[in-house]
Amino acid sequence: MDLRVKLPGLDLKNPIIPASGCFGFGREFAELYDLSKLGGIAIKSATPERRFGNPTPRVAETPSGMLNAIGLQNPGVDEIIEKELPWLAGFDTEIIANVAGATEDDYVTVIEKLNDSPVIKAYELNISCPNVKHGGIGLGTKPELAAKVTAMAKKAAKKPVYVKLSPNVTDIVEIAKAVEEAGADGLVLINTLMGMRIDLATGKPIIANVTGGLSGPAIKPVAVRMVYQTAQAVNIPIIGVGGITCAEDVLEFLYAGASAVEVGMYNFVDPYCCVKIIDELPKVLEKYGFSSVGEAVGKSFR
Amino acid sequence: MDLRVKLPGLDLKNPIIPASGCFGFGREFAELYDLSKLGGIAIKSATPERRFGNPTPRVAETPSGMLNAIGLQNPGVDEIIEKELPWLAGFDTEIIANVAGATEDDYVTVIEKLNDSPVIKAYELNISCPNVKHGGIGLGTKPELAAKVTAMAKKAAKKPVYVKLSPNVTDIVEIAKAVEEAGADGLVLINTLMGMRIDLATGKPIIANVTGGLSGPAIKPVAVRMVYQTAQAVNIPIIGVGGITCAEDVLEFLYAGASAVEVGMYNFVDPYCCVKIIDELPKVLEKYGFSSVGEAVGKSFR
Amino acid sequence: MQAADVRVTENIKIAKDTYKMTMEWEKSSTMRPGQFVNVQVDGFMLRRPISISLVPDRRHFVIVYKIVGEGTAKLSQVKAGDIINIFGPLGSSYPIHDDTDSILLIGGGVGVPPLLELARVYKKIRMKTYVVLGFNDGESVFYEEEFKKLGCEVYVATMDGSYGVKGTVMDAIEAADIDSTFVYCCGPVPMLKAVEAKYTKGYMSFESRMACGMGACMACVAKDKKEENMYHRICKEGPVFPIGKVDY
Amino acid sequence: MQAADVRVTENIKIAKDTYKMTMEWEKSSTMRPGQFVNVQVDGFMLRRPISISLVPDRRHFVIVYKIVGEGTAKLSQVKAGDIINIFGPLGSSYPIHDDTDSILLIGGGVGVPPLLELARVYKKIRMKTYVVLGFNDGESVFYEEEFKKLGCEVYVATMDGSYGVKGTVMDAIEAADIDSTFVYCCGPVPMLKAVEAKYTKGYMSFESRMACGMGACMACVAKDKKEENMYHRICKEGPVFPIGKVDY
Ligand SMILES: Cc1cc2nc3c(=O)[nH]c(=O)nc-3n(C[C@H](O)[C@H](O)[C@H](O)COP(=O)(O)OP(=O)(O)OC[C@H]3O[C@@H](n4cnc5c(N)ncnc54)[C@H](O)[C@@H]3O)c2cc1C
Ligand SMILES: Cc1cc2nc3c(=O)[nH]c(=O)nc-3n(C[C@H](O)[C@H](O)[C@H](O)COP(=O)(O)OP(=O)(O)OC[C@H]3O[C@@H](n4cnc5c(N)ncnc54)[C@H](O)[C@@H]3O)c2cc1C
Ligand SMILES: Cc1cc2nc3c(=O)[nH]c(=O)nc-3n(C[C@H](O)[C@H](O)[C@H](O)COP(=O)(O)O)c2cc1C
Ligand SMILES: Cc1cc2nc3c(=O)[nH]c(=O)nc-3n(C[C@H](O)[C@H](O)[C@H](O)COP(=O)(O)O)c2cc1C
Ligand code: FES
Ligand code: FES
Repeated sequence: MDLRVKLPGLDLKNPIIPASGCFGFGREFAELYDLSKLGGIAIKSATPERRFGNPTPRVAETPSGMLNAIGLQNPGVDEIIEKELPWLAGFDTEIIANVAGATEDDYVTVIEKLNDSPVIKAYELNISCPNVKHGGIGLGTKPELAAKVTAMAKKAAKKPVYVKLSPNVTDIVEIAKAVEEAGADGLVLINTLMGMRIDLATGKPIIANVTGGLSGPAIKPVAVRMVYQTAQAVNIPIIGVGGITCAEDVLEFLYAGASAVEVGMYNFVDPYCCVKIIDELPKVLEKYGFSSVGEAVGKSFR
Repeated sequence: MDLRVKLPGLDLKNPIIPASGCFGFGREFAELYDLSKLGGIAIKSATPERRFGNPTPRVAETPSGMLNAIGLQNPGVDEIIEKELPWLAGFDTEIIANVAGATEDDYVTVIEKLNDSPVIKAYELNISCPNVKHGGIGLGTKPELAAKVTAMAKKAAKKPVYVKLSPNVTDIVEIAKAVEEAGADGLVLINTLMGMRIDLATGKPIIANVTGGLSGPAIKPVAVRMVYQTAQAVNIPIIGVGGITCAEDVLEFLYAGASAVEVGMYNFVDPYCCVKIIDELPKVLEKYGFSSVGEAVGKSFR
Repeated sequence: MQAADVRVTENIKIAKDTYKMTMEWEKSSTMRPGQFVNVQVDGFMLRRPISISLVPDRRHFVIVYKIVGEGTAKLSQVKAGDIINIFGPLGSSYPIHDDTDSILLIGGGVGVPPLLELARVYKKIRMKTYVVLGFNDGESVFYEEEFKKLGCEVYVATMDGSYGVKGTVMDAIEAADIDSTFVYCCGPVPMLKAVEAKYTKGYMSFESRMACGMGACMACVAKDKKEENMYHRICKEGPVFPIGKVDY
Repeated sequence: MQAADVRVTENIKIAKDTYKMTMEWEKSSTMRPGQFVNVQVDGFMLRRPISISLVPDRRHFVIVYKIVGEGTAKLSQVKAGDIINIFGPLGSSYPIHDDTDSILLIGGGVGVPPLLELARVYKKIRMKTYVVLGFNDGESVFYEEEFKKLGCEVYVATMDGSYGVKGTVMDAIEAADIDSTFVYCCGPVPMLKAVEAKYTKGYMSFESRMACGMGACMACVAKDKKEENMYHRICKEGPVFPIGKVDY
């Protein structure tokens, strides 16, 4: 079974990538299994400076999912370059740098610093976070803003740029097209849906940040729908993410038009899930009559 | 315990209302319990003419939820007036007519026909469905379109008009404000999230209509968040809906700012759930220190 | 119809991927052949519609189901003594005709189970009853003995010929030269089509993806074959319809 | 740390809403006092972090948990013989000091369990061990006998005075005039604050809402009390920290 997937900048040995924020920089999971088994790793969002993130509680459970408002806690790009990337260089897997910021310039700063690292194979712009320059709205919610940060990132970047879109929009296709036109090499769909939970005893939001991002199986139908709609409207590859728990879920995303996938919160439910999915995938693909990952991509609309 | 809720046009003996499309016209549930126990009933969306709706399969299960694409199957407003409303008149509960259409004029037509029925206490505009006049996009996704249909409905209506908003938007508050300004007497939040599932064996969408509306506990965090954001931005009451299964969920929506709630797909899981919730609600309210429903409304931000 | 917690008294494998579950419910005697129950499965939202296969006495009923997905797989793990929630009996039942000479019951796969209760009812009025059962292979065959014990004349067909006549139920009917013209049929769509092409009298059972199972949600509808504007809810007007009624 | 399916050998109620569950796991001997396991509960997504309370032998370990929500309620229904999945051992453990005269273990509610394994370890080196346990009421008291059996000097306080000293653990410490200054403390935040106000030497355990439980997601962090830019993951650098280290 041919599990290989070739995408701009990424030579994946299989289509399974732990999603940004759900895998840190891989150190903890390396105690459980060999990270070289993974197709790639999307590391935690990097910002120009060290960020502490939001107050706690930062997570809450929901039916078939969870909310999080970590607030992009990360050691800052310099420390990532100094301490994390050399360590990650020891594994045979494709490292994707997820890039975030409070302004467009932040994205450029982070990218320029990462450009010379041979460990990083591609960038993934996290444009879902609230942006201070634009009154706290996410760059990912307006086509012009999404296009602008993409164009700036592309200009700065010496490696392919993927843009990770926010699902909290009226028309995902409009945003995807704007980003494609601005030069994106690929798309990652989807980030979390905005949600909240209220504590019955206090009457106040459980998450200190009030709202949080909903992820997990609960959002899978929304993610599959967005990949399906977008895949038919753009000519750049899509990495699907949202609620994946097993190889069957991966196949559903491939059918919808994703070329590879990321696995997020399920790493918390079953810390071995990524390697289990990689093990199961050949059997599942074979069961449904495929001899490679590529054959299943976009089957739902072809 | 005071469960009564007074809203424009609606004198609810308790805040529990089965949601439109999940209760038909009540005939089947009347075989299970006395409909007079309910605060109100939101009947199936009425259109000017009889509609058969979408091809089958129309439903699919998802983690903690389901997808549906019924396609507004209903007997048409005339038959509803002739056959369903006289029957519903036999119950001591507030009937809300959910109104839908393929054009704005359809809403006016349905409302004008229902105006003289003493059974109907208020209208609920379903503006989530694709609208033929506007290239198939939902009226609920653009503030101007939502405002326009609201204004037209208000002009035609002899009873209060609630507008049921679509959650598939970038900014729910913007739509809510536009609708309030256009004269809406209240809001119903939320309708279903657009999602899809793909059959592993065929590679094709399970739902014949390709996409469907996601409902159930999976979407509750999104619904609570939207009620919370909207309640702080408008001065008209909100009926909360999305994933409610028990009295605790009701309290969460009250905290978020809803004055009453609708229960949708959980009627399929437990057909007695509405009366069970009504029975449990006093105990739950008491447990958390309330002596009326009203006291809990909006507690999360007050 | 009503939702009830019932005690499972038996849940055993009777053929390949096929399980028979018996439940104790004091209202079992209200169940009619052809009706179904909507079964709650732990961990799943929507209930699973499963036909009532037999009402052996006034306080018990039996269902037979095949593992086809996660819900039925989970159901197969239920143990005797466990409590599960059922909602039923739901839908229409097979009308009983005593004005015909003989009847022919045609079942395919998990379309077989509801015919057993029907046969039991017909045998009480001593009706001559032919039963033709179709399965994929010999390992999947079940209920042959049960129908025989009731006094029916039973024929089995398997697609791969590993048991009984090789081929479809239609092949078995031809081979046995059964001349009965009043049929009751439950099974996969191709079988229904073949039966409808040959027979005009009798009843058929349909399946459809359901949500409420009680007629409220309009998930399960099918159009009438003749009247343009008429539709039927499989869960309410159905699952049993006269042959030729439903456009499927 | 590792995820494993383990067999439950006992799951019994030991006080009001409080359960003790024993599991069989061949790696139990790798567990240190103060560490926790992340327990998978059927029907829930996130695992529940629960302290390791005792490692009675090399192949078994014990947790004690209180029903506070749906997950722990479901856990209480697990039966001896059932298999559950645990992930652990996780986090830091209580460092053992043999250079002190005596130690004082202070536990409140479900903060009591991890102290039992700690006491067991200390009793092996014959350390003079004072134990002060605080509960809401007499019905909630547990483990008094277990600590006594190990040879500890045990005092109990209840908020309503229905058992032991009326008041908090601090009241009990005062009443018994315990002069030990090296403390290990686990319990609710007000208790931690009170202990921190009086003692400067020793260790404390913290709780936090967790997702991964292994240091990868940053859900559970707390700031350092002194260093501006330093933070600690409760699940990884914690849950045990030296007194005065963490800003909570
Ligand atoms: C009136 C009626 C009577 C039935 N009687 C029997 C019976 O006696 N024995 C038996 O084995 N099967 C019967 N079926 C089919 C049975 O309902 C499905 O096999 C079962 O729901 C599959 O559930 P699952 O979780 O294993 O499959 P999944 O594919 O995982 O189920 C996903 C969803 O699709 C629905 N679904 C999947 N297949 C079908 C289907 N064929 N019909 C309706 N819904 C489906 C499920 O109910 C569930 O909501 C009947 C169906 C109907 C409508
Ligand atoms: C390191 C550590 C050790 C612990 N040891 C014990 C122990 O030995 N005995 C014991 O009874 N309890 C212990 N707890 C608390 C225990 O984790 C919670 O009581 C439990 O998770 C509640 O789950 P629930 O589903 O019943 O509650 P719910 O409120 O329904 O849970 C909802 C979510 O919130 C989380 N949550 C709720 N309360 C807490 C809490 N206090 N701490 C962390 N997460 C919480 C749950 O894990 C779950 O994700 C410990 C917590 C931590 C962090
Ligand atoms: C705890 C947590 C932290 C996350 N942090 C980030 C992040 O830093 N950057 C980012 O782009 N996405 C982040 N995400 C979003 C995930 O990468 C992923 O898009 C989302 O969780 C949906 O996938 P899932 O359903 O498989 O979890 C985070 C998600 C979780 C649960
Ligand atoms: C089968 C089904 C049919 C529905 N039909 C309608 C409808 O006709 N009009 C409408 O406004 N909403 C309709 N809805 C949406 C519900 O009224 C409700 O807004 C939604 O399901 C969210 O609530 P829930 O999570 O409690 O189901 C339908 C939902 C379902 C599941
Ligand atoms: S399943 Fe709801 S109407 Fe048939
Ligand atoms: S719970 Fe994930 S870092 Fe602590």
